[in-house]
Amino acid sequence: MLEVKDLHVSYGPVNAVHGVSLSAHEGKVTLVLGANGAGKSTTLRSIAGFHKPKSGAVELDGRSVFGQPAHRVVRRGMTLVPEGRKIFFPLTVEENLRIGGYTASRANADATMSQVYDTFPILAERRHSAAGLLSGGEQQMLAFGRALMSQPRLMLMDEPSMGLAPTMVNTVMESVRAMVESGIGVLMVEQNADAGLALADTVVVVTRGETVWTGSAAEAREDKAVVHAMLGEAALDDARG
Amino acid sequence: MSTWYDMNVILIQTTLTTLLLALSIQVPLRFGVFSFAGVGAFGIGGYTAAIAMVRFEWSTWPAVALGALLAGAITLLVGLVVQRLTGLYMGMATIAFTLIVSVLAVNGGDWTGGAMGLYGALGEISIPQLAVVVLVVVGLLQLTELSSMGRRVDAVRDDPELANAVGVNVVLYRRMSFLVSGLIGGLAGAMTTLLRTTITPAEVNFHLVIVSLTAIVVGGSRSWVGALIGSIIFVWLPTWIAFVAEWEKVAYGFIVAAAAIYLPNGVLGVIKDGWHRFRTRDERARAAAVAEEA
Amino acid sequence: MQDVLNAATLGSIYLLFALGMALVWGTIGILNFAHGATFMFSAFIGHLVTQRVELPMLVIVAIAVAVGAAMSALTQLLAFQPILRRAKSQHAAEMRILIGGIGIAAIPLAIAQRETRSSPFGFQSTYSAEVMEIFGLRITTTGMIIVLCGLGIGIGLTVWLRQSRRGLALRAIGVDPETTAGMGVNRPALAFGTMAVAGGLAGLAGALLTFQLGAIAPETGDQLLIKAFAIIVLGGLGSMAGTVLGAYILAGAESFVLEMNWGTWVDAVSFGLIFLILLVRPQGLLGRKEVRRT
Amino acid sequence: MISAWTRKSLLAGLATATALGMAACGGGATGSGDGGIADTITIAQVQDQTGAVAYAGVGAKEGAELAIEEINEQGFLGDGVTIELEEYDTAGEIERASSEMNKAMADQNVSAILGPTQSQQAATVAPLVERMKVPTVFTQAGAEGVVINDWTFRATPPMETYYEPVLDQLEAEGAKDIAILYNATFPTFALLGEDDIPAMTEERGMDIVQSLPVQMTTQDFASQAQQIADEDPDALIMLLIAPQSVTALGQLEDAGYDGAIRATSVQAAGNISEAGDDANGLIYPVPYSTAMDTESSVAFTEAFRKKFDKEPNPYNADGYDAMWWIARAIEASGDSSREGIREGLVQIAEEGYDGAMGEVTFEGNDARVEGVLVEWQNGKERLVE
Repeated sequence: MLEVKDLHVSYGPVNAVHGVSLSAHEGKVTLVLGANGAGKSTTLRSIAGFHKPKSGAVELDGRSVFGQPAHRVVRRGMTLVPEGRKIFFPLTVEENLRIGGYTASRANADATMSQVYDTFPILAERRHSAAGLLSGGEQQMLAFGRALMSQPRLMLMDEPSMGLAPTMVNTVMESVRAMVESGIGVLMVEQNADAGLALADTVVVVTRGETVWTGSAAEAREDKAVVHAMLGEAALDDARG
Repeated sequence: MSTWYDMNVILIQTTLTTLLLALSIQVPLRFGVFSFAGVGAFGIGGYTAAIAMVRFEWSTWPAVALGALLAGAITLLVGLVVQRLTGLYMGMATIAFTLIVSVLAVNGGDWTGGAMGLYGALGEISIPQLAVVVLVVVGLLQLTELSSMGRRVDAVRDDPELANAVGVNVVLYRRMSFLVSGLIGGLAGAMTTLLRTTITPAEVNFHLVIVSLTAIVVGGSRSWVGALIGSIIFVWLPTWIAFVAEWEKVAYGFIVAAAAIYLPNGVLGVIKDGWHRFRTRDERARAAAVAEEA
Repeated sequence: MQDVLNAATLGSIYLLFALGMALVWGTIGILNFAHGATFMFSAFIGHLVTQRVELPMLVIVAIAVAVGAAMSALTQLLAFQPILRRAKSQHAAEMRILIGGIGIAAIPLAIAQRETRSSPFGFQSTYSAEVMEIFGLRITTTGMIIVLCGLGIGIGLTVWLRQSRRGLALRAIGVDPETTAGMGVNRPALAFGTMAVAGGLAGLAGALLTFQLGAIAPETGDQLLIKAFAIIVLGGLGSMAGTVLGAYILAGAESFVLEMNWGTWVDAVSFGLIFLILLVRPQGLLGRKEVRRT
Repeated sequence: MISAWTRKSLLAGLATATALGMAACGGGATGSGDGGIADTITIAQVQDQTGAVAYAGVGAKEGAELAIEEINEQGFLGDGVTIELEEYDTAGEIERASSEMNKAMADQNVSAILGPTQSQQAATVAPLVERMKVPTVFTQAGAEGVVINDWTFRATPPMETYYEPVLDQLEAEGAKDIAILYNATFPTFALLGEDDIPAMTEERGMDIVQSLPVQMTTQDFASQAQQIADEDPDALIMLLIAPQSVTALGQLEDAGYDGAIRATSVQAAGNISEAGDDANGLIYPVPYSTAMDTESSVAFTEAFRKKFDKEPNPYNADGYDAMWWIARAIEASGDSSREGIREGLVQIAEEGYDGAMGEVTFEGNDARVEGVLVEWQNGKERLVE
């Protein structure tokens, strides 16, 4: 459903991304791997409309969303769960969810909200307290819940496990699996490769702003290049040496 | 040349005193402190110097020194009291301080001359003397912009936590910025008053905050050079746009708004960009020449 | 009791003026220093129209609201939006928005000063205020309208921000504009609308205050600006209820000072009070604390 | 700068001494030597043309233009001698006033100056005037610290010098209890409200039962109006700037105060017209009013109406009288140099003259008039007998 072809993004004179291609599908997880600074986050943010890409193609269900602002992209059924979660701390948990459902009708939003509460009971418990008081894992649940409120067909996830305790990582990945099983497509950037690979259907490796490898998760577990990309350039040099 | 100098001697004077005032606002801003107490210090310095001359018949320079020191001390005290505040809350508290200074001046009876203010403070300050004072202040500030000191100041402003972590005493730096702001503001007030021979409560007001802030932002907020550029622009602007006559204020509005929109780093930013581009072009040309020779 | 009612009227005047400013500052982060000029110019256009034809109160108010909304929307479109678009972050844009507002404010002020030669102006209206006596208290119909409008709109805005979808979006923008856009909120459009509403409120305040005072001068807006700034900071930025509270506290303090016949100390007492309150509550009376666990 | 000035003033002083000697020898004959009347005499008007108090400067300009037209047409200073007015805008700011003054004074073509109308501006430039030795005639600027040396003159009498009639009239009406509501941050009003009026009431055995100071920034007078209505004095003396007066009058009415109200010349020039019916019956003293019937005043009023097709106000009268004073000074001393004009101004001040403000006399370099009491009634001033 999402097709990204030869994406180029720059920050001023710096070309952060030059030639990323990938795709994502309903009910499937596409995992983007790459070293720090390879341009994964930039790719995700550009697809979601937070940063205007320079050239390339971004198509959702065959229609271009290239360069569209974030608030329009959301209405097309694609939503980003940002790095660091970006919860609205002073707002209550329920208000965070309601802002997530900004594009939906009131009735729809109410229905989705009860689903979210079913999926994440902890959120229902804390619905009236300030979101800033949640623990890291709970905040990640809230970020998922908030993204679900727009009833997306595709979710872009930027480092969902970052900064979480190991036990929490499993819980988070379980909820990702649950969402995927409900038919939502996921495009995920994840440093925790083990956790990511356990979920992924397809793997895309990005090095220095370019897609260098695409394949199934099973192949990725076998292929050395992928491991290198995961571990970073230094490991690659070591392998050569 | 000398006629030009005679005609514009007051403007030159005003440029220098405005620069001092602008610096008194700029210094705390460079330390990440949103304090406008410099304008209050301007009032304190001005009144102190005028009172010393008119009531106690002090001579010019001791009066100026007393004004600057007293203003510095009081501003430091205010700083100690409000240092807990952040952002515009700090801004509001220091503006309140400035307005209170003005009210005290109105109600100061014979000491401050009430609403009419004090007049007859005939200071003996020549332009060269004023220029020397400004040079000394600017020279000292330049030290805080250079290399390691400059980097520490930048850290205190942009990332106080990091600054603390690398051993910069952020709290101390910020307190000192109040002291420096008060000293410079007091100096500006004292010298302005003795040059003009009068000071009135109406001068110490919110408008002065706006004037200095505009000068800094339009000129460039990170360096004294920016404050200088801003002071020159706003003191001389009326002369340059005299041809629009009664529409001067309208033109002023357009110029300030346009500067805010189009010059993100002030005029200084434009100059630096231009210089940078000029230099890199130079270097590229040289590199190309070298390549050709090879 | 009569004093309380007078203070309530004064507080409502401050509130009407401050509400629009508080709305845009507390949500979309724009501290609009052209608010005072918008306020004044809306009333001024009303004045110009009623010089040709005598109009009922409601029509004049409608004209002022429309002018205010248009001016404010234009300011957003031509100045603040471009500044935001060019700035790297909201934080970097803040100071330039402030200066842009100052520049823009100078334009209508200069025009009105030129047209009126700074003499006071009012409306030719078929409306004339009546004095009502309720339980032995005197209040004019205009005063009554102002109190009702001030309280009504103050409470209305508070509730709207808490309850409505757009209100929620605005509060979210106040926390994190970028993430809010990711929730499907069209930020520029919402900001544009919010500025227009704030301008409309400025226009409403301008018309009602002119009815209440009989006439205002071109400079009236500037004087209210600093008070509104103080009120918003006092109440706590981002809290509409805080603004309501702040307006009545400031008016109450001022009325008390006048009742004691310390007329020339008004600013010192009211700003001194603000200073002290900020020391006790650095985030303002009802301001949000940083709510965060980690 | 001081040294430059000192040298300059020294030179100027020498030149003056020579000129004086020559004038003494020549017996003041016109056109003799250095000190004759130039063909074109430039007078600089350094007053607010824009900003918050532009009405005073713009008004004075119109008055001065009328005077110049008369002077030039009459050939008052001799055939072909014309006066020209050069404008400098002080824009309501003190530092602008001193820089514009400096520019005007540095221009050797400028023979005399119409100085700033705002007291604080005027007090700032007054010492400069002496250093540079340029005769400067201020209009308005009614505070102390303005007429302080040989080179400073004032054509508008300070308000306190013609405020007595207000108290006389109140005494005649039998008023005993007086309240004062005054803007204590406006120098003239502070002086009047705190010193002069209390002295005047004491002389007449009246009591000041209330004295309510307000600030320049005070906009709402509900509280004060209430206090005054509660106290219910026989008369209220209201010393407020233009917009404040409009509001205060309305709110006094609303609060139920129905005693007499006396105001100031700030309410002239139509500044009170926005108060509508609430201003009817308001009495205030003015140095000039269209209602005045002195011959010279009537002549000015008619000439002004003819030239500008509108009603003249006291600010117009300021500019007119100031310009005529300068012209008479030049004629008297027969010398259009700076020193010549200064001498002439002193000479004319000793004699006094009849101008727009009626019979003008002087105390030193400072004008005095009887002033008249006028009552505002339905948009017009009429004389109070």
